[in-house]
Amino acid sequence: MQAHDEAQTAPIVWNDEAELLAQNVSTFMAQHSSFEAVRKYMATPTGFDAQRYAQIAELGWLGAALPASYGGADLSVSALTGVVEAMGQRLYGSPFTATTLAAQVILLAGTEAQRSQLLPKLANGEAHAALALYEPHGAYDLEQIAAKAERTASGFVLHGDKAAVLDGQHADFVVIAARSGNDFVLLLAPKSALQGRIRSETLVDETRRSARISLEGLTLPIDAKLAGGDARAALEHAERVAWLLTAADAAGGAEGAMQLTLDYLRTRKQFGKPIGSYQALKHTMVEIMCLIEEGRSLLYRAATVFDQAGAEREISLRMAKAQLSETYAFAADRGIQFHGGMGFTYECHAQLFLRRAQHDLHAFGDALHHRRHLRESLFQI
Amino acid sequence: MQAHDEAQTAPIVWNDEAELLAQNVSTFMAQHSSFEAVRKYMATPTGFDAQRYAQIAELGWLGAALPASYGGADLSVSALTGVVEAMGQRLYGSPFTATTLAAQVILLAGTEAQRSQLLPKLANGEAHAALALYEPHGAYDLEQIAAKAERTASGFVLHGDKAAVLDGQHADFVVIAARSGNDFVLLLAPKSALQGRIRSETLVDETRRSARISLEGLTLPIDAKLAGGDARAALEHAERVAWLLTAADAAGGAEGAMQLTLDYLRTRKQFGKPIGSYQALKHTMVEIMCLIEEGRSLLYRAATVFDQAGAEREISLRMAKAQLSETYAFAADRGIQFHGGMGFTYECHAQLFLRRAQHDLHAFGDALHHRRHLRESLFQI
Amino acid sequence: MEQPNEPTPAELDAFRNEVRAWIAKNAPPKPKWKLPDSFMEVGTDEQFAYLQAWQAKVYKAGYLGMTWPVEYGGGGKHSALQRVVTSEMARANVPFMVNVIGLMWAGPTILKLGTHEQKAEYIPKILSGEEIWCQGFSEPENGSDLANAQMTARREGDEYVLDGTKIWTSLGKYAAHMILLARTDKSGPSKYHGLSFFLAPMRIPNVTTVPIKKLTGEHGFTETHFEGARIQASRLLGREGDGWAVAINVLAFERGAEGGQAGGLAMVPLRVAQVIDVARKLTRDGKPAIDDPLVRERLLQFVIEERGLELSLQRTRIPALAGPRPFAIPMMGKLRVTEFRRRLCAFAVSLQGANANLYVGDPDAYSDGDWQRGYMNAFSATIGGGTSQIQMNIIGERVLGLGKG
Amino acid sequence: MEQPNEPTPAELDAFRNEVRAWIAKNAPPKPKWKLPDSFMEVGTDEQFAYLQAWQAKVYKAGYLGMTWPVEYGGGGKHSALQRVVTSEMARANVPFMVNVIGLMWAGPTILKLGTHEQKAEYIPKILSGEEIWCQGFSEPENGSDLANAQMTARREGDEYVLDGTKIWTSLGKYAAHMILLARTDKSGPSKYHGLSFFLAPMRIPNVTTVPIKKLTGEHGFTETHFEGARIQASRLLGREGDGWAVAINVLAFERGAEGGQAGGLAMVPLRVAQVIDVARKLTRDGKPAIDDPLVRERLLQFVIEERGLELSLQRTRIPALAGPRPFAIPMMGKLRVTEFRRRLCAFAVSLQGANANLYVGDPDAYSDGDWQRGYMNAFSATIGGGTSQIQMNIIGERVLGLGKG
Repeated sequence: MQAHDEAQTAPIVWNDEAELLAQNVSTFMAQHSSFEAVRKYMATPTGFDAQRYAQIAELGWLGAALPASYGGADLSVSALTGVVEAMGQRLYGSPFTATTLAAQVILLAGTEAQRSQLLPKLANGEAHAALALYEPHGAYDLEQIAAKAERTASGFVLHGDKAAVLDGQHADFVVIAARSGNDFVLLLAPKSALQGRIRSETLVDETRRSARISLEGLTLPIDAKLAGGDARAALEHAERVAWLLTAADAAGGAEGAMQLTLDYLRTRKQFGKPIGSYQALKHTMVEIMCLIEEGRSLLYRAATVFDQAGAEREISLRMAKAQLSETYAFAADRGIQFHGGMGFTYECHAQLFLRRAQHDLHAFGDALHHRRHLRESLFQI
Repeated sequence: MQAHDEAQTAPIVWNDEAELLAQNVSTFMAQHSSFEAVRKYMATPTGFDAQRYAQIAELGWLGAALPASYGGADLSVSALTGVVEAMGQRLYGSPFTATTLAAQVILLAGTEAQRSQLLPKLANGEAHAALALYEPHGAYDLEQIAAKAERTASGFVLHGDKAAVLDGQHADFVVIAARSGNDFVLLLAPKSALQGRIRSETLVDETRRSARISLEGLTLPIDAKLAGGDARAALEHAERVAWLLTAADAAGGAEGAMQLTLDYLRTRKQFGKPIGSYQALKHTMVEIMCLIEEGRSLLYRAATVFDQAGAEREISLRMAKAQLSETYAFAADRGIQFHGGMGFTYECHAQLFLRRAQHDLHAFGDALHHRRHLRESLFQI
Repeated sequence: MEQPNEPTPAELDAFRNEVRAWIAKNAPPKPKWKLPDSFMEVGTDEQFAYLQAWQAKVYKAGYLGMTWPVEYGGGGKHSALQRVVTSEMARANVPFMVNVIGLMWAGPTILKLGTHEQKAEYIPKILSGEEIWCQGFSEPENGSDLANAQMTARREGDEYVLDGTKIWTSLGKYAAHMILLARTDKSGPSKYHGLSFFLAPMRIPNVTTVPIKKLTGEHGFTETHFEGARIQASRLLGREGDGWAVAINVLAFERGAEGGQAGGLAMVPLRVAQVIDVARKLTRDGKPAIDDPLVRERLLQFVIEERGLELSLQRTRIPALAGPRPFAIPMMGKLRVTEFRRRLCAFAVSLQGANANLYVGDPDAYSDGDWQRGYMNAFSATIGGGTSQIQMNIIGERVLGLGKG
Repeated sequence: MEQPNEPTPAELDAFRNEVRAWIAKNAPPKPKWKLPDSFMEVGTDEQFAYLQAWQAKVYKAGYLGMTWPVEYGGGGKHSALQRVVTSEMARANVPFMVNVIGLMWAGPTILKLGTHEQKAEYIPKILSGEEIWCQGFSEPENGSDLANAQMTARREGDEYVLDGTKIWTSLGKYAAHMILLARTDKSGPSKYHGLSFFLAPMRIPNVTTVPIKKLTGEHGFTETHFEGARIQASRLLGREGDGWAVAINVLAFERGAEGGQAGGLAMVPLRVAQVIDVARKLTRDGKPAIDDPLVRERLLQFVIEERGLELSLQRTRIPALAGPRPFAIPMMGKLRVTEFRRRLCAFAVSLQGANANLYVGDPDAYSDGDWQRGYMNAFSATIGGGTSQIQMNIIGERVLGLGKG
């Protein structure tokens, strides 16, 4: 296999800047995203702590992967791997991923004017943005996008619906992916234009927010169109960013779920012994740890090749996404079971991981989806 | 699902005669097929104890599923389920299955003359027979049979090769499945005609024997043809018999492998405790036991509907074959592992089960094969 | 109890037709709200009232407790008839019997070990559903180690005084009685000594229930606090100090290792056919999910497992087929059925693509989010009544003769 | 040992080219017989001689023990260079180093804990392969519980007298020395006390080896009997009674938790690519096996696992990526690699249809029955050197901090 040989040559390259960033985020999250904080903010409509989020903006993390000319730190998107991994471990909820996706699309497809107008605001936290990609049919392939943008004299009139728009309900503007003839088109819709068209989805994962948007009859001006680059390429890039960051969240979350469970297994006693000394539990935790370590390796590999065009990039990303989200779901599932009766309560933190794992499992392509593509790439059938 | 509702109405019906027969065989096998006996006869060229086999014939077990008019006991083939299950548990090697397959084919496709000439000899053990079905390509579907029987003035001339012919090397005659135009034809070849054309296969499973037969240029007289019934129907029946009996062997073998391992786990001590008290081993054995019990239920269901035409019969048989052979392989695999260093020796009986499980796994359709057919039957795609 | 004559196949067929007709006529209308899948999931008064009325109706028709003694309100009939009723109920997908603890655990135990007075007082109302029963084995500090119960019962004259906390009380809010394990003597040589078994009243002073919120976000269990609650000594089942022996009996009923339950559906059965239906209806990338060979393979595996399980449970009735381990199948039932349910629900969720993230309450959630909630609720059965891990210990030790860990 | 300067990427590249060229020129011709997959599978004199000659050649070229001290025959070079050699050998699929116990366990332990005399005496011949080493930890009654060794070593003047039996001695027939755990004092407070560690000679009176037939039907291990065998006291490694502490060091090398091994291939690596190749070549019902989407899915899972494992083993070299559990990956390597191999071999067999039943020796067996034998041989690694179950205990206890069972 071609892919394999490449993996041999330069498997994982690590960057000091990215490492430092990840460490800072990890420390910050340990302080500010305790289980109590997570529960407090997940019960609010927006789902996040605006004050902390402003602090994150100040620390420069929102703009980390944007060019310096737009107020960013000029790092690769791959440098966000450790950032989101640290957030995932602490179940941190915020529009970080949503805004990153929108910003990346604008960076690739926007005109210079659009970029300089919008990106600095996203980098400094002044505005939130979202990307409207998926639709109510629930399919993941870009080809399944059915929303239409019809060109009129004065601009565009839209048809269709969008679903699973991460943090769409509190975004200052939403980038909408639609079809225009055979091509894709990306349109900027400000909050004001979407009034009455957005409803919050009720999610299994209470630490996140997503929305449905009814596009039918929505009119947008001509300059709503991102007109500086290829829309399809921008969407494909956004997908890859989403795979990487969801895999990173899953890596962190699986670690968090494992740690929570280990703490319980070390202290809870039954029949006079800590329950973690029983092999049924101990060996399963070892299995989870091995899966996490192997998954993290797949993740760092994906980050390593993130900026290199080619089949290996897509393969690495899809593997990391599919494998880590399933590892997370497994770790969280066993977390409930091994907490026994406690695990069955809402009060026990294990359920937070279970629910978030479900999100990572089904957002941006589930395992069935990515494995299908992987089989095609690897075996050319 | 249609199949499912039927299963609800009359799930498992048990027959006193079959039960009595199974008990007798079980007692006989416990006495005469000890591990020592198994090892003794597997080291011989024929692989079985001719004296015991003659005894089995006398007891009427070889003819159990043949009509009384041919010296049989007039039971359904399904009554052999318990017989072969008991043989499998003791790793008993003999041409029982081979002869049963050949006898069933003759019963369905032979003329009255052929049946009355051959079946009584098979029922009383005077002769052994074999069925040559598979070929060196290793495919299981009847459609893949490529051997040809060309009609000549005086009879038939054959082309091609046969493989995995159970007990073909010591059969007094072999029933050969071949193509003749678009149809199948079944031809009786006496041992004398096959001289120099048979070679013993070297099998993973040392308790069994099978052979390859080179057919190229073999000529057989016109009356070699089984001319009393539809060859295809007879072959399909033979396949079903083989699935049932292989599933039964696997059920018994899995039980035998489990018992052997349990004995070891109850007595072997490490760190001061019997190793069966450790959950990693205990829970796996429970999993194996559950799989065996569920598999036996599938087996008895298949036996129950064996004589009823229809989709449910084929579904039940394929499920039993696929599921039990995999259960056997799993039980035997864990048997090696749980015997530790001992398990790695030829001397330890665990390897006998591992090897025989491999045979049941791959003989008469492996799990990949049967599951493909099951998916087609159940989901009509 | 002497077993009545076994009905002939013709009698059974006739009876089956009678039951089928009765159900067709009397099955309650589907409610607007989500019907719970089991008694552990009853969360609202509306749900409870609906289910209680249904049980009363079934009992009045003579279809519940059919094998129990006539003098205590039972039917005195052969168990084959009750099995027909239960299987027809499953087929018709009618609601389950809400008084499960009474019908399946407390009732059979009282019938086996109780005094005539206890039977006369409790059994009829268990059957009618007039008095709901709950179970008080687990305590906050002793999830699986039931014999380690710390709750105390102190004898004072004709009464016992109860102090302690029981957890995971299903239907705690609605129950009239609790089967309860408490310590009457702390001086015994081991934790198994000094336990006693009570049929404790719930609606008396100094007994309070606190609802527990489940991981699904809904309510379903309570924590029950006894703070100097006084009960009559006649509430003791068996002798003082014999509590563990009584509890073993109850657990045998719970784990299905013994017959004698009142019958009727205990929970809404989940069938692979429902998930096959999901796979046919849902589309993935524009095509039915079932078009994917990997989806079909998973479904096939579930079908094989389901068949193996169901056929096994039926096979226990044919002694010749029970083999060398007569208790194997009854004891493995709980483990296998509950773990199967958890995996099957998770799989049904996994077919839903991006919409799998929608939960109960979202208007666009597939099937109202039932599968998502069902997956989470499935843990109540893989944990409650002895976790799957504990079940495996028990089977390994008692059925396979492997030593204790 | 002080680590020499790290080579620059350019130096590494140049060295890689040099090694590649050397291998291309010097790799031994493929023998007619089946080459064993690991030292545990060496069964004939022919195989042994071939492998010993190859190790000698590699050592002579300076490609073995490159990081070991120059004064004991090592290269005194940076470990990155040795890694280049090992990875190039894997790539070229050349035979493994036969003196694995010496190179990977005994050698590093002697270098760490031995006297100057011991190092000078044993290390050079470990590297050249002139003296083969074997391992004497397991005894017939103590498979996993190594500290429970019953073999005795009685001091008599300048000698120790050894009595007892060691089992699973790989290369027992060829070995010059055995690392051996024996009891010098039975009065200690626990089994861990009173053990001593010896570098015992094999070719002395009263030491006999008996071949063990493996489940594959071939020979590969011996049982080694010591019946009053006398060895010099200088054969003691470390102090008398410190045997368990020394053994822990050896196990750390064995389990990969510590660096310092001599390098070179330890076994023939098995790659998923080989099984993908099988799936492309084999036909099932007339079509390539890989056409079946379920086969492709299984292969994909193996590819993902293999990548995860290999990337993990490489990741341990980047401290920033080791995370909070620096020993996790080194310690899990043996468990994961060996279990992976077992499953992968079984899968390769399962693709062969009816021909899967043919074994080594049958002229029509696919790939000479290698996969069938490989599956059986795979257990030597999931059992030997601590079973997978013991590995999981160790990882659970030492890495995850869970208590002992």
